Amino acid sequence: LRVPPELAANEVVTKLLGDNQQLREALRRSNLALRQRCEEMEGWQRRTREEREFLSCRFQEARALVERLAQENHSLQGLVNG
Amino acid sequence: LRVPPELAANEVVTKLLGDNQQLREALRRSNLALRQRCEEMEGWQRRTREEREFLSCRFQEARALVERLAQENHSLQGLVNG
Amino acid sequence: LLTPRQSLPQLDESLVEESRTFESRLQSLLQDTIQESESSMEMLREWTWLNDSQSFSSDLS
Amino acid sequence: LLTPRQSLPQLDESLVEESRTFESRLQSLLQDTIQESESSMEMLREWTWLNDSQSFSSDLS
Repeated sequence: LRVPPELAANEVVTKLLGDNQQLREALRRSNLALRQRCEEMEGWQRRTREEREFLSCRFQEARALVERLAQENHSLQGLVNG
Repeated sequence: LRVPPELAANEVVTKLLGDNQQLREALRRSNLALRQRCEEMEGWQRRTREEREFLSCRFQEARALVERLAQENHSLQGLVNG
Repeated sequence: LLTPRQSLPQLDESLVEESRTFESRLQSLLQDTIQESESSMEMLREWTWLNDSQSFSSDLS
Repeated sequence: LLTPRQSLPQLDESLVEESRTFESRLQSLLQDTIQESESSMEMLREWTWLNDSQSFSSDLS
């Protein structure tokens, strides 16, 4: 589709061409922004999964240790108090 | 700016108007999507701040408890072994 | 800006398509991330053992 | 679709403006969230006390 020469200077046509160009640029920029956020989010999702796994292991260890120490203390107290 | 009647059926003008409409809709939808993600993200940010504060307190308590139990354990062992 | 003498730019259908794709990709990514983080936090919210053992230890002090 | 008999739709400048606003708002929100979460994780990475006390307790067993 070509703009015929007699329409080239037409105010309506010029306005529409300009508007469409601006809209197109805005949409292109918006797409780029969305893509970048997707990528950041994916990287972060990967990292937090690893962190959570680490954290969850340490928490279980802490719990087990607390329970073991409490149990040992209980036994020792029994020995001390006869 | 009005489309003069003699251009109303013009192929170029019709095409430009159609494109304009589509681009506008796409950008509007994209803006809406961006706004919704912003809102979700804000809500989530608030929640994770609270979670982290809770987690950080429990974490410090766990550490203090482990250290206290280990210390008590050490003292009791001293008593038991003379 | 294109001068009207040139060909009309194609309405890049792919531009509109692309925007839909990224919109829904970001939406589901964010949903997944939020859900994962909340269900893992759920698990870390179980701290009753901390209080149990805390009162236990205080026997001594 | 607008029929060409109608007025030309105004190029809603605010539509283009709005897209810029939301783009940068989302960008900084995500950056902040990532940074906050990573610096708090940093703190929770300190678990040496766990090993210290673990070896301490094993005296008994």
